[in-house]
Amino acid sequence: MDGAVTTPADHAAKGYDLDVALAAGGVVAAAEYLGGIGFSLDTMTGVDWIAQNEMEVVYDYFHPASPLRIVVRTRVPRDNPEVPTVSGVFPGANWHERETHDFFGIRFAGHPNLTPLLLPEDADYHPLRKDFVA
Amino acid sequence: MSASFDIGAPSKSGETFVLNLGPQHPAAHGVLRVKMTMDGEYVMRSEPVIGYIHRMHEKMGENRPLAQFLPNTGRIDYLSALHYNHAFVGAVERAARIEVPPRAEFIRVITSELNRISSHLVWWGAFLLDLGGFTPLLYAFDDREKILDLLEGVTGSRLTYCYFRFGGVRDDLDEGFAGRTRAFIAQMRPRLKMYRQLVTDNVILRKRLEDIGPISPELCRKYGATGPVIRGSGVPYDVRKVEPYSVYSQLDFDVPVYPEGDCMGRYRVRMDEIAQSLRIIEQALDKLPDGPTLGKVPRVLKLPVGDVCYAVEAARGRLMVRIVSDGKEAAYRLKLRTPSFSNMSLFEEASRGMMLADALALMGSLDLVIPDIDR
Amino acid sequence: METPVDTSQIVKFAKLDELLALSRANSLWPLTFGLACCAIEMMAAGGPRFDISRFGAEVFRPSPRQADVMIVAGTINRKMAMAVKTLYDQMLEPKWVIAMGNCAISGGPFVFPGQYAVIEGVDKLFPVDIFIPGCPPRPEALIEGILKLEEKLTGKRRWPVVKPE
Amino acid sequence: MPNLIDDIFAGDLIYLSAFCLAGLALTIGPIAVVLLLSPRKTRNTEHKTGQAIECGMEPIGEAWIRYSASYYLYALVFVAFAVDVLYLIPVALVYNRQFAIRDFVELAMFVGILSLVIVYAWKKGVFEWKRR
Repeated sequence: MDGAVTTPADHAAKGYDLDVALAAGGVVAAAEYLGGIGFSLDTMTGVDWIAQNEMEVVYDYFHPASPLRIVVRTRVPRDNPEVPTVSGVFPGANWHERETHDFFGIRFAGHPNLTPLLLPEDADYHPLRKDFVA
Repeated sequence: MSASFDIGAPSKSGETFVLNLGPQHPAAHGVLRVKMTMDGEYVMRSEPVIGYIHRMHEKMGENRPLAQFLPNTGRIDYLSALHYNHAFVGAVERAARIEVPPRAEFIRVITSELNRISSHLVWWGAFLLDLGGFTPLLYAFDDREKILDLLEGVTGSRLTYCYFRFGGVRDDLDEGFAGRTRAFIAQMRPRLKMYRQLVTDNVILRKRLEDIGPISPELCRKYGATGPVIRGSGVPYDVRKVEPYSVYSQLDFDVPVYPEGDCMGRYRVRMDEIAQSLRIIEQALDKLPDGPTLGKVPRVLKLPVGDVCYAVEAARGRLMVRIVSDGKEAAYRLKLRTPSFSNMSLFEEASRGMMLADALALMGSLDLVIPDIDR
Repeated sequence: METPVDTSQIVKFAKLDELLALSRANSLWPLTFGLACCAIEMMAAGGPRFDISRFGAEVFRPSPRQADVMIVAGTINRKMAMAVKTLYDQMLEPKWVIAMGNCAISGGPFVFPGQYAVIEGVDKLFPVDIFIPGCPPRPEALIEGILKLEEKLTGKRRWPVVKPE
Repeated sequence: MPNLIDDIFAGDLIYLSAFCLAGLALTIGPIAVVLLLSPRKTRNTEHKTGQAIECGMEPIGEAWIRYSASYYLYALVFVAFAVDVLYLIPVALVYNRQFAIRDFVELAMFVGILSLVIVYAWKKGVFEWKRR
């Protein structure tokens, strides 16, 4: 794939086999490619790197027939976190993205219904940010 | 979910109304709310609303040392708590490279499989309660109490276990444990045969479950559903076989798979899994080596910088714990990939156009534990 | 001469309130309100081994209209608080509340500085009659809670209190 | 002589009014008992006692809508059997005085004819809940 830094990892030490870091734009292409060869979206994790003023979104993929585990990660600036949605390729990502939006405030462009999932409907706070005060 | 999935206009004779299968509902197995747009008896569109029991497990993972998060793992999915202990402990051991003595690994497998049986028994009782049969719940809880006595003798609690430690398990098994477990297995097998005759072969159950709520392998892959849901649709995906962890590679057991993909397929997968777990426990008891049950663990545990994942086959499916660490005592970010979250996310698309009673049978066959969804 | 008949065994004179309290105490119908882990212990209490029906409380009514006691078994979080208050109001008088488990008493293990979702205790929403500590409390503790509620109603305890020596 | 008719008439009148009063007492009685014995004070906080029960949530939308016809047909089948039971109650009083076999046959015919309702409803597809 274009513009992606792939570093193989040892499954016994890290739990996944391939670690792909790419720009936010390439996330949908990666999802389509992996979806095409039978991968399934495991989960999406948001990480708030407040020191580097960046937000990271990590996509985990597993394959129902092979032990191969692929991780795709992308970083976006912290003050305007915007990542295109993959819920077109994996409808399961719909809930994952809503939850990541709940906790970190990362907007997912093109998401059909980006309302709070786990927090109350009128919640405007993002609790898992490092600078969150209750 | 975008409304493009509507199945045609409502029938001419009646308007649609919104039914609240709300947080407090016997078939919701907890506080799950599903807003169902109904046309008479048929579900036009169902929209699950979750978050009513969100308990901030991931936030708690970040503000306390790793060892203090162990009690939380028993309270995320309290029916198969030991699997969550196993996932969290496994992730930390994988990151900090802690050696686990073989005896502890076998004890982990034995207690986890006992926990899987007790979780399937609760599912079986509650599922048939949804379908209208009350008596199986009493049989299931009768058997489950026997398992709880076994596990309580070893772990000390009945439900929210906190038995695994980094590098092994808290206590060794007492000498009577193996005998009591074998007696339980000997007593459980004829019970399973009785359940099959009384319930599985019951024609009413067949009519209620066969080709109701079909879930295709493609739908499972799109939503990331795993566990008995994907094995009920013909895909033999079991983390114990595909990504072997602990000592499951030394034990031989087969993974029950049924191709139909309907509620009956998922029902049969779980009933066969109880039999398989009994086999696993027997083999693990035979191969139980002697030796210590707790490896060497540094006094103050700090994980190396970077992230680590560890996947486990919980009773409801693939459970993965991802710990991102920045070298301090507490985890920088702790992500719990819980099986019920993905299993439930396909309910919206799978329950279109079904009758309300069948939609509830489908929800029961997904075996949901709501704090497992909300975390 | 036939033996004198001790009428106190046959006929029992009591004020109407006591009679009502006795009948209510022996048929406390709980509302199925399982939230989290304590719900499984509540189901185990209804199961064959601990058998809450010995105290007339095994009929779990899903509808608030037909329930007498609301056993809050689990964690109340901020999104659920309004639903809990609505359900409590929809129950008919006389009604009681049992807060089962540490989460219902004080938020339990989910109380930490900076927590944003858990209501710390049901008594912040409405008055509670019986508190059952434990995480989760054993089914015997729930049965002791039901007996405590009966004692609160009738003033008499009909089961010997077990004194740990 | 003439007041003899009045006596019979007065007797019937007493009988009739006693019967009506008993009916009245059976309806008003429980309501009065409940009002007398139910506790006065309440610990409600939201004052939503009268609201329709929707599992703890606010009911969404109106309930007064045009339902599909199959609910109505289902109710009709129930009404048919309710009337059937209504007629069986007096039969229970006089059953098996002398002619046991005859009573049984009559009863079986009565119930048999009325259970044709199920056969008819089955054929018309009431139990399939098809979306009309």
